[in-house]
Amino acid sequence: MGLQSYIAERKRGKDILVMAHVVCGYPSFEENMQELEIMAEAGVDLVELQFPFSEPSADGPLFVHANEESLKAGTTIDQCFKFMAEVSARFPFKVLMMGYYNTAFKMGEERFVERVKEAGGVGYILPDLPVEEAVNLHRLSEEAGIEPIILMTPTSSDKRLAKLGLASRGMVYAVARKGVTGSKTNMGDDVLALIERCRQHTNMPIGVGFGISSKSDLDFLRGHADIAIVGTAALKIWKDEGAPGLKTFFAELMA
Amino acid sequence: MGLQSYIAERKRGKDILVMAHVVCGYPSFEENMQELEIMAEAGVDLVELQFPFSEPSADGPLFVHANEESLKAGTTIDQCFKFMAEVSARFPFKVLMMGYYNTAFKMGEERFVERVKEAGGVGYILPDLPVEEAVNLHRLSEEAGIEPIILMTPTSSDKRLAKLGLASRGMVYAVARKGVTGSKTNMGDDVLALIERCRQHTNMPIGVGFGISSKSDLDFLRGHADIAIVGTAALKIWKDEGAPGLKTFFAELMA
Amino acid sequence: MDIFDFSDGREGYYGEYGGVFLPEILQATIEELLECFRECKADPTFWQEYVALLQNYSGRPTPVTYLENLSRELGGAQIYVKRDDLNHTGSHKINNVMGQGLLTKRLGKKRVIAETGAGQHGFATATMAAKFGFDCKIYMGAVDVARQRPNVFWMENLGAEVIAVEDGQKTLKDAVNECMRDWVTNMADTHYILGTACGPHPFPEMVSWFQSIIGMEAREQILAQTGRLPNRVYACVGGGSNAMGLFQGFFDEPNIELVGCEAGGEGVGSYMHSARLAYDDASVGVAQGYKTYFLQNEEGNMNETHSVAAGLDYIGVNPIFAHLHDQGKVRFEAATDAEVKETLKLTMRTEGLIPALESTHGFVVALKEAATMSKDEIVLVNMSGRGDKDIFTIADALDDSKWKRFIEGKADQYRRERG
Amino acid sequence: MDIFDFSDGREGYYGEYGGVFLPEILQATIEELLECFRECKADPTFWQEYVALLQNYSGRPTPVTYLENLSRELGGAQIYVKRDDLNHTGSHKINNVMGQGLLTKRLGKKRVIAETGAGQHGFATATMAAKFGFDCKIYMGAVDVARQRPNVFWMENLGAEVIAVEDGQKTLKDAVNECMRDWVTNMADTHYILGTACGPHPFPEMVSWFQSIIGMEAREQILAQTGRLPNRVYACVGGGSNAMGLFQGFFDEPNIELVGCEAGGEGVGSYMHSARLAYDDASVGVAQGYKTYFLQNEEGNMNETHSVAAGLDYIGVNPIFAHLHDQGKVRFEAATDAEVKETLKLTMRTEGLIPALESTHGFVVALKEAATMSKDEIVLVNMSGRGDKDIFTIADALDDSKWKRFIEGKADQYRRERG
Ligand SMILES: Cc1ncc(COP(=O)(O)O)c(C=O)c1O
Ligand SMILES: Cc1ncc(COP(=O)(O)O)c(C=O)c1O
Repeated sequence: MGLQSYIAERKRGKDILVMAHVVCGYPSFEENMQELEIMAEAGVDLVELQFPFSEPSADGPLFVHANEESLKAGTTIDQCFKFMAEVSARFPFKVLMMGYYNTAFKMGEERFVERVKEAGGVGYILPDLPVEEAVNLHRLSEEAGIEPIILMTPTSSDKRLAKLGLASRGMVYAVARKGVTGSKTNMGDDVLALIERCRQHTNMPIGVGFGISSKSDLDFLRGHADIAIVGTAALKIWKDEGAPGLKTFFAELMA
Repeated sequence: MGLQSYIAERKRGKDILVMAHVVCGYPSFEENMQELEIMAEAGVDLVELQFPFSEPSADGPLFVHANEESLKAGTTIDQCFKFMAEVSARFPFKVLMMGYYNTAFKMGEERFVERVKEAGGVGYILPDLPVEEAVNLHRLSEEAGIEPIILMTPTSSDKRLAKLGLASRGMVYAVARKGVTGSKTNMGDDVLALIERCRQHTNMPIGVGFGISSKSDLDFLRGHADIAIVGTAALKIWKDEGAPGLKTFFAELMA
Repeated sequence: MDIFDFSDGREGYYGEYGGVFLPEILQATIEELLECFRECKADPTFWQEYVALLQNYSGRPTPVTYLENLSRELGGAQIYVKRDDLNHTGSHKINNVMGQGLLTKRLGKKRVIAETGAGQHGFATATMAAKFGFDCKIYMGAVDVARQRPNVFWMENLGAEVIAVEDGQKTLKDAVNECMRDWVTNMADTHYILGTACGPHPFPEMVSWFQSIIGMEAREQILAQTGRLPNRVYACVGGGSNAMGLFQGFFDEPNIELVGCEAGGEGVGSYMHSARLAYDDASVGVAQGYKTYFLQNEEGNMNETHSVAAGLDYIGVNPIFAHLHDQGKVRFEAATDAEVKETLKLTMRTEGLIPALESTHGFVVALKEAATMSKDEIVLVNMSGRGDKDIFTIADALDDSKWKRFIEGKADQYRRERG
Repeated sequence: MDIFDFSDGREGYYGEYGGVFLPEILQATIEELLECFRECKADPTFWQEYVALLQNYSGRPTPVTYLENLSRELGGAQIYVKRDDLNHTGSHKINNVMGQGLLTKRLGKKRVIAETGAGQHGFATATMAAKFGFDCKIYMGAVDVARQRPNVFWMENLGAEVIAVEDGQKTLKDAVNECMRDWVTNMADTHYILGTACGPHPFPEMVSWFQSIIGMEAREQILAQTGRLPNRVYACVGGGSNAMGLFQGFFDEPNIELVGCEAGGEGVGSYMHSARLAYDDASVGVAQGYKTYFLQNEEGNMNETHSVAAGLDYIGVNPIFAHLHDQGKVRFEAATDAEVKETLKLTMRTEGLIPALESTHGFVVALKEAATMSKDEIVLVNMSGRGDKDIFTIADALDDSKWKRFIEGKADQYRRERG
């Protein structure tokens, strides 16, 4: 089942889905697994597994640190894929690879698609790969039946959104604001306008990410977006308050 | 009695005269007086009293230090002249003012000549005042009956020596070598040649200075120069060994 | 050859290198930039204004100096040096910065950001921002902040905010990442003054264009002084902007050998260097917005790099050079830290020139090769910057005990004053 | 007016100032120098060689920069700056030094000595000596060694021996005395590269002649840029060489006001300054080989002088200025240390220029007066040097805590390494 139909199906039961995020190997694969357990229990629908990269230039401080520490601890791509395989086998949610293009480029795009697929991933998010540069990768993905998640942003022109819309598969990642991951986004008319504009250019479900951290954010998005994407907020809680904190966080978020 | 005739008279009894040097106010006027006592006792014929100046650029390290310390201790020109008056009244040797031209220039050349004269000085040595710049001062000195001591040097051309010879009065100061006061001069043919060249251009008695420090230097000059000028060597002894040292030094020097 | 004629290929690509690999959020910004740059490049008055600005503010044209003593002592080729060290702020970086300053004005932006390694680019940017009245933030790896403190001091006093980047290796590449993070947040009013011919298109082309003034001048000057063109032309290669600048004066000459001089650090096999093309340790990858040779591991994570010269201590190289290297049109050599120190001493004492540690890499290779060439040959080396900024590094490298005692005395004074 | 036409007066005298007051032992040397200088001055190929050397080695002509921001902010006269800071080694001192280098070669001498205050003249001399292959010894007051350490470091690395002079006030004047002492010993093979338009004839004339290149260029440049001559021309005055250099371009214009800017230190009445002509504390005297206004007491001993700028911290002033001051042809003003610090900050932030502390004295007076002038008037200021060398002094003056912490860290590192 493709990502789009998975989302459609999950949405039958709820008015908004939740996509969560972990950085593979940070603080450790064991802790990743504990986080994912909690997320699964809370009913998270999708998870991005970020493959650490040495130059995470689209990430904010917490994820930058996470990428760095994970690499320092020796995390390899093999481990990440192995972890992805375990996770997708074990949990009901669907898993996406998230990372930077060089990870795919260096192993070869064909091999990359193959490995995501083999590990049970339904797609990938490569924030530094513009559609122009993704033609081949998208073709390979289509052949393999995994989805390249396209990002749409508040700065994208209509012309650009049209182009992005054409390339969109599975879902669209709407970037709620300028900036890197991590800091709080003020949920307001801007976000709604963005979702509106995205809808004009794609029929895919729309996830909204960047700075989503609370039930009120979710409530705000309900009825507008299909998916709320929660990244840094969860990692921060895990770091500060561990498993009990994360449990409460997701319980409250998805209440 | 003018300097020239004083020298001629003193030379009747000895084949070489000795001119000594103190820096006024260094280490103190009291010590200056003690040094001069010893010099007088030893039979020194002439003494230069150096008026301290802040920019003693023709002096070597020991005299530079002496100039500086004397000024720091508050030595004034009045004190120097007063000291000169005492010294010339008290001792048999003749006294010359030695210093830099600015001392004379600032008080006015006329006043300068007057004050040297009043203090019993028979002349002055201003090493930074070339003859071209000394026309007025020399005229005033002539009128007052004191002598401007001209320096002749190994680098002076014959033409230059001729000019210097014309201006010479009282005695000539032959600078034994290049450099500043203080370091040892090797007594040899160069010095003899210099004296020889000086003699061709002046009838004045010739004193040889710069680096003279021992009886053997004196012996070397005997029969060639009229006066041996002893500067730094005596100060160094005074500093290192005090009155007994200086006594021995002059006793040996003039033995 | 016009490497910037993309009509047969993909815009912004040099062979397989270059491109734009940026987050979607920056797409509009980079398009706006490209458009503005195309306008500027097509507008001859822009270039005239640019040249006039550099003449009146930075002292261009910089001269070409004949190294009479070294040429004689080495007994080989006649050595000439292009003196971009004489620029205001002390390096070629000001050329690019002034050009982008004019462009920032055209874009209607009021704030500039820049990464810096040696601090020369940051110094130049802070200077330009002061002159143009822009707000200015400079990102600099914490390691570089420590080794190039004089430049940091000046940047701050010129009114720039300097951020010591504590991520990653804390050097140039990490400063680039921080710039990207700032830019994706503030692109509306902010232009990113990239400091070298790297990064996403149009930066490699744009920076090369501004720096081409070096080569245009040098070509004319060496012709005027010697009546002919040089046999070989040398420049150090960090990102590659000074080298691109100089080489562009000589690209069309099939008989002139162009030699890029990279940071050999502790030497081949040490893995403590920044030689992307001269050694075999780099491979093609995509990072920091573009595709080129990077010093990276098999998984595409960047390796630690090293050079005594902060401005060469970088993982990537300009994509144009990656292509010209493939084509054999530019030869790449490396100079080690140890060679750099020796050559710096030699150059100071023999010619009275103090090249920046970066520039000295070009001298190392040029002097070595000049010695083997014939007396009627000519080599031209780029002195991309002056070494004043390197005083702490050079004093350490030369183990200068008087300097150390002076610093210790100063530190004691500061501690005393603080009580 | 040709101030150097001595046919009606005494050679080497400007009114009652100037002359030669040297020990007899140097008379032949100074005559030889005068003769050689007269030959050079009469030989047009010498000047051509001189200009070519400065062009190819030092980057002349230096530009004239319009200070658009400061002119606008102050709302008065249009402010232009002559950029001698862009010279190789960072100041106008190189002009004189290269000229005297050529002359040293003509004299057949192989060794040079020089005094230095700010270190710029010593740096320039060490550089010239490296280029010409001369042995080189630099005398520098111990106080100046401490406050201008970067320059000392470079001098030593250029191969010069730097002697810290511990006599007197341990500043510039004491370094001059030490030079004299060296010179009277070693004149046979040694030329004394005097660094400013002071000292015995022919130095004031000779140094002024070499520096006149500044004014020649500036006159042409300001005409080309503005279509007219400036209303007022400003330069700082230590010994007076950069000011003489610039002013010579404008001496013959009765409507141009020439303003020499001295070091006011802690201000009028403080006796902690180096203002010989702007304040009333100096009187005519003879020292260091020439007659001029000196800061001296009634007995002719020199007073302590003070300036935040080592290169202005000097007792005397060039005799030509003493004369032109008497005649009312040059006006003298003073800038205090405090004003200098403020103006330096302003200039850095507003125009991206970092004038040397010495040069900043000219800026202080020029900016103050420009503000009171009309918008269609023009002032020209000499930026005789760049402030890089002053980093320690400026950091102290601005009480820069990051800099201090950096220095303390470095000191700790050195102590640790020594074990
Ligand atoms: C003086 C100098 N030269 C060279 C470089 C290297 O940069 P690029 O290769 O872009 O010229 C730098 C970088 O900071 C530099 O400061
Ligand atoms: C930059 C600079 N400007 C000015 C001066 C003052 O000298 P002068 O008055 O001879 O130009 C100095 C002296 O060291 C200097 O370094």
